[in-house]
Amino acid sequence: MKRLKLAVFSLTSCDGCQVVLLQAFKQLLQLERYIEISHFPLLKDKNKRGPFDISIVEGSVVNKRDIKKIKQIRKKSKILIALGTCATHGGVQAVKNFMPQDKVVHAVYPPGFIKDATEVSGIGRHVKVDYEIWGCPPVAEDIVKLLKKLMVGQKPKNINEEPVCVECRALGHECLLEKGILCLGPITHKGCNAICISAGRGCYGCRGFLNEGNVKQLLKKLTEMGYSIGQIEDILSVYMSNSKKVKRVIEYGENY
Amino acid sequence: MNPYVPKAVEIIERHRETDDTVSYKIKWNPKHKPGQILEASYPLIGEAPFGFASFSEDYVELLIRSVGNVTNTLASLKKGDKIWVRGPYGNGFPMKEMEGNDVCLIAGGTGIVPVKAALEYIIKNRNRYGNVKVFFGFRSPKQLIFKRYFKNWEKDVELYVSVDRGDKTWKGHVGVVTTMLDNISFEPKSFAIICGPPVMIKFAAEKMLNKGLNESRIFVSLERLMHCGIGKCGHCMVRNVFICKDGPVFPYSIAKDLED
Amino acid sequence: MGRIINLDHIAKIEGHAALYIKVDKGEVKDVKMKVTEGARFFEGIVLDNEPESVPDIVSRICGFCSQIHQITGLKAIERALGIEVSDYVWNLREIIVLASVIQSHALHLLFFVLPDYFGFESAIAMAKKQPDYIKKALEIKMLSDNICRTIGGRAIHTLTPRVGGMSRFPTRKEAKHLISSLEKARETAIWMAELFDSLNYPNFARDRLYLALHDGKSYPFLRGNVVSSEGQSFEVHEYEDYISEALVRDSTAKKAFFRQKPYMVGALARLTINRDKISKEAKALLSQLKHTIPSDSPYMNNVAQAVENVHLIDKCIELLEQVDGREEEIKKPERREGRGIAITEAPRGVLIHDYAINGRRVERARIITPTVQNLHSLELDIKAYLPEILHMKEEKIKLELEKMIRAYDPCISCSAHFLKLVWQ
Amino acid sequence: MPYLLRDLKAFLKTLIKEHIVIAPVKEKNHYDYKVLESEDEFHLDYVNTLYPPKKFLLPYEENLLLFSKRDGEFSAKPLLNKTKRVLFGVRPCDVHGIAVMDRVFLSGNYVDSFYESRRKNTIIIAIECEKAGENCYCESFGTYKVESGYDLLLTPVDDGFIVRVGSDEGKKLINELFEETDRDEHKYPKSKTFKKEKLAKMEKYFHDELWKTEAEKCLSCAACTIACPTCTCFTIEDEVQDPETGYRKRRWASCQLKDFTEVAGGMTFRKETYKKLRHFAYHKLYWSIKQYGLRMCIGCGRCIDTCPVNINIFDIVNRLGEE
Ligand SMILES: Cc1cc2nc3c(=O)[nH]c(=O)nc-3n(C[C@H](O)[C@H](O)[C@H](O)COP(=O)(O)OP(=O)(O)OC[C@H]3O[C@@H](n4cnc5c(N)ncnc54)[C@H](O)[C@@H]3O)c2cc1C
Ligand code: SF4
Ligand code: SF4
Ligand code: SF4
Repeated sequence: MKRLKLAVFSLTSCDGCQVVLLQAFKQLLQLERYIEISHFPLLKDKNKRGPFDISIVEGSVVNKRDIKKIKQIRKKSKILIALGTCATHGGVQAVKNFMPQDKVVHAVYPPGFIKDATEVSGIGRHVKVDYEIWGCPPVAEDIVKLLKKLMVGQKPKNINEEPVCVECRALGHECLLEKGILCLGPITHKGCNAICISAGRGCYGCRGFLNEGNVKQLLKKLTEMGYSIGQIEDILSVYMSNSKKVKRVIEYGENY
Repeated sequence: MNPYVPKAVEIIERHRETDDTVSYKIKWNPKHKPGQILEASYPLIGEAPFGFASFSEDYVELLIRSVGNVTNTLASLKKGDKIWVRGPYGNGFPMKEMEGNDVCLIAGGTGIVPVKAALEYIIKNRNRYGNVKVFFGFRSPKQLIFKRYFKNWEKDVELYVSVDRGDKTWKGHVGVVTTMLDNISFEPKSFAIICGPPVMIKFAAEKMLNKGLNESRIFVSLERLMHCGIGKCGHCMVRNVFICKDGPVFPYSIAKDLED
Repeated sequence: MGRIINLDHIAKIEGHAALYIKVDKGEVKDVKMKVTEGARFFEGIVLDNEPESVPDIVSRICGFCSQIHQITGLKAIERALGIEVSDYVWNLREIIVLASVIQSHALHLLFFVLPDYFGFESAIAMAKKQPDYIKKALEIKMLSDNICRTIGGRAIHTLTPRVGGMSRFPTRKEAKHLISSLEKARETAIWMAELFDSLNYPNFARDRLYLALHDGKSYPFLRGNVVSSEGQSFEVHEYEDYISEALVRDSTAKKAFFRQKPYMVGALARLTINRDKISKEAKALLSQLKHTIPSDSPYMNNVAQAVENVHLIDKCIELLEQVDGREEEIKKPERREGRGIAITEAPRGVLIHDYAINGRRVERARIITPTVQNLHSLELDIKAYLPEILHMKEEKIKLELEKMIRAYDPCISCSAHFLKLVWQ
Repeated sequence: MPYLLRDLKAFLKTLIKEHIVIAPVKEKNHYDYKVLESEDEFHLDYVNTLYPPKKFLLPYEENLLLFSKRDGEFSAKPLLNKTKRVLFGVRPCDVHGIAVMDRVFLSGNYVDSFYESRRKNTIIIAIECEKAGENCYCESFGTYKVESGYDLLLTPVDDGFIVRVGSDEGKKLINELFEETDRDEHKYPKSKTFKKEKLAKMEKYFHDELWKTEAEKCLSCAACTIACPTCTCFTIEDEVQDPETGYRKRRWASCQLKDFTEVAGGMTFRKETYKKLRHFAYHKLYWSIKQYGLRMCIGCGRCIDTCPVNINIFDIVNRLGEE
């Protein structure tokens, strides 16, 4: 079996996804015989330039440099994996898209200091992505599982294209919505094993918006529970501002 | 017997049929009927349902179109490799019931799979059936599947082949498969078997109804996402039927009402 | 003939950074550490948000030290809203923070620093030849992950710390379990400290100012005043009078000054200022080491991190002993406006979060991270050290500079890295 | 001949000593089946659990086959779970639920060996209900009453429990704590009912507008199918350990989720939410009669209890054709 060349790239993010990769370090080392880590600047001095069989990219696109970089990565990668909610959906920093730009930027830098900023997005906006691993942070096992599948030639489907509720219920939790607690589980990709609910709080959507999600009805349910549209918008905007359905909620508020 | 445990069998012949399909002859001889299905898999990759593409006591033929995970890997096997199978499952065509009558076989694209099995059964028992007309439709001359058998079949049955779009080399009929049916008359007592994409099934069945065939004598083979093949996993359930177990063959009288 | 040393990307640190050096006739003219990380505007994106969701957002500033950002944010927001949570809640939060510091130190030391001194290109290469070191680093990492997971719900970007309390409380059984694994890890931590004490560090020292939290009672991470190694001190709410930030051209990070002076924060600063407050075991260990602290060598930050870990393990055990399985309700805010400032110790040093809240909204936010505070001091160290190594081969200079940078454990969040030296 | 059991705790204690005992345990606000560590964890004050015991017979995820390569050839080994377990405190409706699972997995031309193995090694001790829950519909189907499908059946009475033996396995559990009795009491609490005439004529209402209007609320969260004791659909997938070993495994699937009927090119047979909701209702209440000769719905009301937006198929069926 030919050893696959693996690269890890990072655009703009908190690097938490790479910390997760370190959680999987042992398993990655065990795959040494089949997968060679040929580019991983967080860990290595001598990084190859490609081409690569598999590239894992974490981080979102926030400026023109990122766009250029992701296009280059795509060119030299056979399989491109977007790792983490920054890379798949834009991450928390995408909230900025919905705020007056000047206000956001000037809270940190003086006018004119940042020049090449673009809209914040996942990498899928600019290049074709073969696989998405959701989560902020993602789950280490998901990465290892996917790599193992790719290693033997599988073209796996994403099994997490289902709501968090599925895992939450399978674990035997009582639904928080019944207890008056805000939870975005029904419109968020599963795969985290409903850890927020296990940790006693509602899901805040860190694994990104599930396309089938019925935002409209969830919104209705939450307002019936006593949450204001503003409150719901705030929490929706943190991770879901890049999805069309949620965008409409944020833009139109009550008139959605 | 654990129904989920597949059996490894050897590939004894491999043919590339079209750009995205290959056919295999495999060393396996389960007792089966035309129209039945099987589950084929490869360890660590996955499993998918396929039709029996042949009727023989010595081997089984499979046709595999690469569309995704399982089919890509299965289509890349070589002669001598093992493929993992279990089955047969499903009901199959009522070949006995059709005896003594004219039969019309209509297939589009990979729908040829079960039809070929039925055809081989008929040829093997040629004297038990009346006039047999076979209509195959493909998208283009390059998409012809099992072409190498055509000559032989023509000795026993009337074979009509058309393509949706022809090219310089194509001398036969051009147009969707159902257009070939227009100028041909059928004995109203005839049986028909139709396989192909859902739209094609609908049009062909309506045509045959117009030609006076009874809807309970028109048999169609349906496809649904399925995982277990034995009526447990639930994916292929439509109304009260499991396509895998109660089908995949249904008389049109039932199939037409299988609304989700 | 002038030349420019150009480290476009510095590998094995957390973040994207580059280093530009201008040398003229053997004289170092300019040293610039440049952060090339894309801007994420955290102080901007929390504006107009509900204060309650701020801790979860600011946690995403850094994946290596998410816990301290989250809890510092929490503390500042709670101050602004007039919420006082119980000591029990603070103990739990502190356990999370301390565990994350342990992990951050262990990863930094064994994954980034050690390969340099052992002559390996990376931890991956080292893992093949010296699997033991990597195994031990991963052991400590897993332990810390487990603590954060048990108390915080998740290893990074923890979930249970909420404004007003905790959304889930650990059971006594869970705490006991963690204590026993911490007991086992102490030995590894001591081994690590001795290992890092045994390395030969470059012979370089420069007079410097250290800044750390100090409360006179403990080795504080979440409370106390800020104290300098020269004895000045200020209270949390006075920070703006003492610490100022300046922007750096072509860089998305800023530089900080303490009353116009550059300074250093982090493990070395903490140990310099609070060394009499570390645990018994850590004290005993420190007294046996061949290197001494305080020290003017930035490399001693490595040793300080390793010693700190021994103390942190003891401290974690002490705090976990107090976990009795009780649960408390989340407290509701008393008011809906106000300003809240919190200063804490992140793994890499002093961290400041400052928010102004009005009604349901955050009106103003300011965050000063340890790396920003260290950047200036790092540049000065490089400037001072360069003349001593200029005679060396390019490769060697590169490595020496990287060793120095890594000793600071900068956390920048970065991307593609290959080191390029351009001579002019 | 029934028995009288006076000391349930003592009986549980002996059970726990010898078996893995799974019984309803109180969580913060609900009950869930858990492995009992001590008899004191069990309290008889539950109406029913929020989720059924089905996960102990069909786990959320389960390895079916182990593939391993030796001398260049793969072999497939089925992984049968043979752990002996006792399901304790199962309510009569759930005994019926397990009977439905038995029908799905054990009847027909193929027996599901993985389910069979778990089922054969599970002892069921049922306890009749003293009162019905808010959304219990067992009255409609008579599922408050069980005549078979249990190893022991307990009826709570003032001085303990009347115990009936349903199998040889059950007989073996009878010990000195049980005394023979000829008392023949049962507890059959009253609950809500369906409109029988609607149920019988469901076919007629297949195109009723109500399906569409009700489905608008649906979040497609699949809570209903996960909570349903007779929802047993699954998806099979291969997982890789290394290039030489791996598992063929199955995981729960739900007809309320998109990929349930999705095929090549993104075509989904049952895409619209109302069709999915309707499929669920018809499968449980109507089509199953033709399929298995029984109704899959046992009237436990869990799909109603769990639905976060209060979709109630019982109420929908009762209202069919009325608007
Ligand atoms: C009764 C029956 C008989 C069949 N006979 C044949 C045959 O003889 N030859 C042949 O090549 N194919 C046949 N198929 C189709 C074949 O089963 C699918 O192409 C196969 O399951 C795709 O699996 P995959 O893992 O390669 O694709 P995946 O990677 O799973 O998916 C690729 C795409 O194919 C879709 N898909 C998955 N399963 C099916 C399915 N059952 N039908 C249609 N699309 C599907 C997926 O949704 C996806 O869009 C038959 C299907 C059925 C139900
Ligand atoms: S809404 Fe939240 S709490 Fe309710 S089932 Fe879904 S994930 Fe669980
Ligand atoms: S429950 Fe939601 S917010 Fe929590 S980890 Fe899962 S996806 Fe993220
Ligand atoms: S539980 Fe309710 S909302 Fe969820 S899928 Fe079922 S009917 Fe729809």
